[in-house]
Amino acid sequence: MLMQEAGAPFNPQFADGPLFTIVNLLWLIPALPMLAAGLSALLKQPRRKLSSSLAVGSLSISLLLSLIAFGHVLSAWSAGAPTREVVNLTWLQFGSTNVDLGWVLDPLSAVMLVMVSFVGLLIFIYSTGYMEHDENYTRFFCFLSLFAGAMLGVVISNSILLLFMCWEIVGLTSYLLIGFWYHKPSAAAAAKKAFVTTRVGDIFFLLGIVWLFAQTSTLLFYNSGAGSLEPNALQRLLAQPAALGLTAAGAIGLLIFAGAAGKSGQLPLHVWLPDAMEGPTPVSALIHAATMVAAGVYLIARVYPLMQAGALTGGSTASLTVVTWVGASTALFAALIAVAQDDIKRILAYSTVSQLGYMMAGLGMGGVAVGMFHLITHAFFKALLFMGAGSVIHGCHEEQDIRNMGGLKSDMPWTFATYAAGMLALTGVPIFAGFWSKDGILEAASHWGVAKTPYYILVLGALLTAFYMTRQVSYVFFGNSRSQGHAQESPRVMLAPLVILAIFAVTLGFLGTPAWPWFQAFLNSTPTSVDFARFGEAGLLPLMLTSSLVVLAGIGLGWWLYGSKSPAANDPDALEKSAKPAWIVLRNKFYIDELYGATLVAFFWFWARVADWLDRHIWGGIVALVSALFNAFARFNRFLDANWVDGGFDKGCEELYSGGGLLARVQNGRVQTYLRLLALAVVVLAAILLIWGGRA
Amino acid sequence: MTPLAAYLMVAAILFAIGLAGALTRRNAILVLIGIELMLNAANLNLVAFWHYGPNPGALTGMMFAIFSIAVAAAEAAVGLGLVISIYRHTRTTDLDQINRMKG
Amino acid sequence: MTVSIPFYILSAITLLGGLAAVTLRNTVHCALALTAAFAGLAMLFLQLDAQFAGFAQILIYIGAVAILVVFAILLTRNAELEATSVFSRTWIAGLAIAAAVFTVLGWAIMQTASRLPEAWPTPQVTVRDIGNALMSRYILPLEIVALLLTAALIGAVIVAMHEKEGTK
Amino acid sequence: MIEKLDQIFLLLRTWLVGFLPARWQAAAGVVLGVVAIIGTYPALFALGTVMERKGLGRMQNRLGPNRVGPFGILQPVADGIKALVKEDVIPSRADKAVHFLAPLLLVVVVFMGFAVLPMGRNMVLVDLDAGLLFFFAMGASTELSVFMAGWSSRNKYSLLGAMRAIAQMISYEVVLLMSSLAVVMISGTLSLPDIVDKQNRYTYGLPHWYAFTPWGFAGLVMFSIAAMAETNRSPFDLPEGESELVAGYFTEYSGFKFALFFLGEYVGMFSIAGLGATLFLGGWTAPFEFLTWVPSWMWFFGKLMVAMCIFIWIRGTLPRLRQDQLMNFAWKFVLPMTLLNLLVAALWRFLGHGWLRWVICWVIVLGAYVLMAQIGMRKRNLGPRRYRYAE
Repeated sequence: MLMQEAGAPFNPQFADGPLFTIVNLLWLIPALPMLAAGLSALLKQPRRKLSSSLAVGSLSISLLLSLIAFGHVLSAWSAGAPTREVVNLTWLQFGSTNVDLGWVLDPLSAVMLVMVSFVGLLIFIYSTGYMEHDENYTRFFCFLSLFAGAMLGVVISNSILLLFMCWEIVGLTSYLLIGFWYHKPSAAAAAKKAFVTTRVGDIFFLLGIVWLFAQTSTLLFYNSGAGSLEPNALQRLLAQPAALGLTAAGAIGLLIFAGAAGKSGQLPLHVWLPDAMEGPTPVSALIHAATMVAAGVYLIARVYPLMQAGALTGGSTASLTVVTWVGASTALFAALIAVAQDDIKRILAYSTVSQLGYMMAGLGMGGVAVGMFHLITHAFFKALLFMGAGSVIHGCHEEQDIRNMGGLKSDMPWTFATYAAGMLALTGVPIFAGFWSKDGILEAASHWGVAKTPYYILVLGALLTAFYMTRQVSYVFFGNSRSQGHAQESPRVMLAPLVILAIFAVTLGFLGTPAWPWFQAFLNSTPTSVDFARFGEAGLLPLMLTSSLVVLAGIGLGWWLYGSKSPAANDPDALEKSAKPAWIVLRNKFYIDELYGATLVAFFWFWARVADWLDRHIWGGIVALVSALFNAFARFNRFLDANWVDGGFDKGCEELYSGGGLLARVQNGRVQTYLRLLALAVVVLAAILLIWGGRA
Repeated sequence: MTPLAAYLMVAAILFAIGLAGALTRRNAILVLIGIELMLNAANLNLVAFWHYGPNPGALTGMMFAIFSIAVAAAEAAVGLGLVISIYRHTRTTDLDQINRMKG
Repeated sequence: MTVSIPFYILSAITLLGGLAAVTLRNTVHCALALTAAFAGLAMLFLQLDAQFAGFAQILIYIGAVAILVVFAILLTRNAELEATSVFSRTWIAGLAIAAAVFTVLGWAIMQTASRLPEAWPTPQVTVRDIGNALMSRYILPLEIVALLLTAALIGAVIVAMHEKEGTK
Repeated sequence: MIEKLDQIFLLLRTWLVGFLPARWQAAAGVVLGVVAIIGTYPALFALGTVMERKGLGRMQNRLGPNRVGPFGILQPVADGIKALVKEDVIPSRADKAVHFLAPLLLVVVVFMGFAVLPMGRNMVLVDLDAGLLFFFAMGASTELSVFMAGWSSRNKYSLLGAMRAIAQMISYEVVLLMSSLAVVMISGTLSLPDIVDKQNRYTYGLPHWYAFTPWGFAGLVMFSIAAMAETNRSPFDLPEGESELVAGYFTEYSGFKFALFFLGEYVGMFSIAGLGATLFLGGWTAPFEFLTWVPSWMWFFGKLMVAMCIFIWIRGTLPRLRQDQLMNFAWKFVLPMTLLNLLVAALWRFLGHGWLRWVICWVIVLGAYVLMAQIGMRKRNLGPRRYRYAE
């Protein structure tokens, strides 16, 4: 067996051309950070510098490779060549079925690669400064690089199995990182919560994978016509009916979407994301704003052909409709909650949830390009916001309640400037990045064939977004200082990433303006050009106008309520004064956690109690009964032998004893006896073999 | 009697001798010696089959023998080490007295 | 084709050595007889054109294992059971079982003796071939054996080491 | 003529064998070879003893044997006669058989080692394909005889000496093997004649001896250290340290058996020196191209004699090690160095020709040596002995 393994050569069917094209080296991008993680896992605690430099170095190499890959795809696109290249290799082989792994390089993955590695790198650099005084520095960087590697793996994987593996590693690292300060009970609880909640989604995801494999009998997305996302497989899936009038494609799409929802905190499963803010701020920035939560969205984008297969009414399918509705409602819902939070990071967390809702809705209504565009821009400015928040917290001595801050714009000018840029981008003020991407989503929503409601929901969400961001900013940076102790600006190593990200937050949007929809064209790999006439398209300008008006209205409202007058730390919130009951509800996040606690948790708790009770009383009772019976029997026995058969009984006992001795001799603890039995057995077996089996 | 059969017979006898030693001697070290003999009998079998087999060019049998020699060396080292440490605890190597290996 | 004279001599050496190794009273004599048996086996390997295996046998068994055995014997000295028998109390059973094993084996050989090949090609293997095989086809087993040997080395030292003193 | 002189022994053999009927000739040839070996080396042994005694005497500012014959060169004869006529004392509680077998076994296996040594062009008894392995197998078997000697003569000193000797031999045997493995790696063969042929080339009149390559040089150094330890020569002569255990494992031997032991040790020295010369110093090849006309066997035995002189010189110079120093030296310094040397040899093999591999290999070897010496000194494993006086 070993021989064959030794003999068997390992030759993945590489893409054509020389071995060292970027496509064939693509696996290095996730492999390097993972390697760094492994190495720094072996490092001793005091080797801080080495571990951080390992992580940063490996990720920067990955960034370099990602840029090369991006350029490769870009050139292919501009040359009009096919932009998708895959490398597949067989991992295991059970009889006829292969378990294949592989990686794909296409515009989607290229863009994601660059985004993830770039933002990740910035956050690594940032966290070298932020975690400086933590004694588990090396562990932190080990986890970070592991996460980065897994995330990149998710991005490039061409096999749904590989994607799922990396997906799970991502989940694990997020668990580890949320619970990084595990000595804080809240952090530990949050970590558990995140893990369990995402599991719920992942179960469905796994079911989807299995079903997909069962239907298409391949794990690869693209495999020169044989992949599961390629037309003929999709045809088969469509032909295959499932329950509730869904096709198999629809059902699988829904299952996969459940996984995505779990990972990127869509409505029923969003509860873990705000609690995840217990982790260190760079983690929140990296995992719970920029990359990991985007994994869900990315997953949907990756399997979009499946989702889109067999478009029903109004160019949408059942699964896409579900995606849209879930996304839209999440957007509004989270935005509402965010209005009434006081923890600076929680506000951002809820805004992340709502933005993810936007992305989902964008995917559902506008297609891959729209959603992904918002994903990219959002990744940049939300990472910026989180790191800004981190720097604020750092400056205010780990203070997280915005009511105890204020007037920081003079204390931390750099942080303020960058934060403001991020806030404007998030709220979608014209010419800022968020404006264009959100606008794309709104436009898609306005043209959606199924229903108009999502459009209004999203507009309302935009208003609320502007409102709560203004509230937060004015609480934190304006007004007179309510913080005890003087806040100081963060070190340069933390500011540099902020500045870089801020620049992107301002400018990135121009890649996808209606006038020059470069990004969309790139993702769909269709040619494009600059053409300002596109602004003149029907309903585009009015739409942009409305959205910017809405945004400005939101900002104005926020400013009027919070910015103009600077409330004291302990006096009630402006909203609380005006609309108390609504405030209470929002403040308690619509009681979702309580709801789950009252239903699911209570349910399991109940059954646990039942089982416990059964143990205690029923089974325990039976046992007690049996023992009592035997007890009685024994007493009776003693009575008998005391009175009648004393001698006989003793004799019997001796007999039994000697019999036991005979048996015990088998196991007398002497090695040789055991050896003997062994040899005897061999003899018998061999004899049997010779007599009956020998003829064969 | 063909040569192969002769070799096999020698190996069988050697194996039996080794087994007998392992089963009857009281001294743990001698039990190990018996086991070594058994191993060598197996090696002899392997080499004989290699030599008289259809294609000795494949070297399989001899490789197997060489590997098993190497493994036997390791086995002897560990086994004797165990015997010595046992001897340290119970000042004897008499297997009839070392009977702690029971439930 | 019958077997040659050297074969008889060598197998006689081997078997007598083995017999002596398990029957002699003095443990050191047993070890020495064991080495005799090993030497006979090595020469049998040579008879079978397995040069490498034969020399490896001498190098490892006589050079290392036998020495190890005598070391162990000397280290577990005063376990000399001069008074009592060297055989365990229930030696009859052991002997019977060994005999049974031998009968089964011999029976098997005798049954298949007719089917064993008569003529054979004398293998021409150089050490170079063996080296190539070790480095190409058997590379994985080789690595594993190397690992095993390392583990055994460390394990043996640790097992036999006193708590405080150094190695044995 | 020169060729005749070079091949004289072979010619002699063929001439002698010629008298016999054809079917005995092969066997007779082998027998003759064996006889030649068994004749030659004891003679060399006699020569060696007198050389050693006189040399040591000079080093210790004495005269050494100078009575028997001119300059006392007949001393060994006298010694031999003495050994023969001396009473052979066997301890009463000794294990007679083993006590008797031990020296025989030693001598036999030691002589067997010569079977594969090429002592001149075409002058090898049996050209085994696995010759080196055979040689080491024989070398390994000597330990057994040592043990037999030490154990059979129920004597505390003998047993201790045997234990020491075996421990030391085993430890240094590993080194011996490892250091010769480098040569095997490069020459790609285990047959000693082939190894010599591989070294039998000249550039600018200088030979391609392995000793002139970085790994070869390091290998030679470590090989000689290990060889000295293998043969229990000073400074590794703990097993027969007179001041500590009377004469080590052959304390209880007297008369001819003692002589046999002595012979065995000496011949062992010859054989291991011959191996070293074969592996690293090009066996029977000439040190300069213009000297190739000198018969090859002369070169071989010349190298042997030089090696002997060096042995004697070192014995006269260096003090004896302590047991723990000995072991530490073997396992913590020489063995790692040999392993590294294997690596260097691999580099040498794969770096191709050109000056680069010279630089790299030399740097690695020397750098490792310096580094390990530093570490060893700091850890005081190999450092000078620190004396502790009773206050």
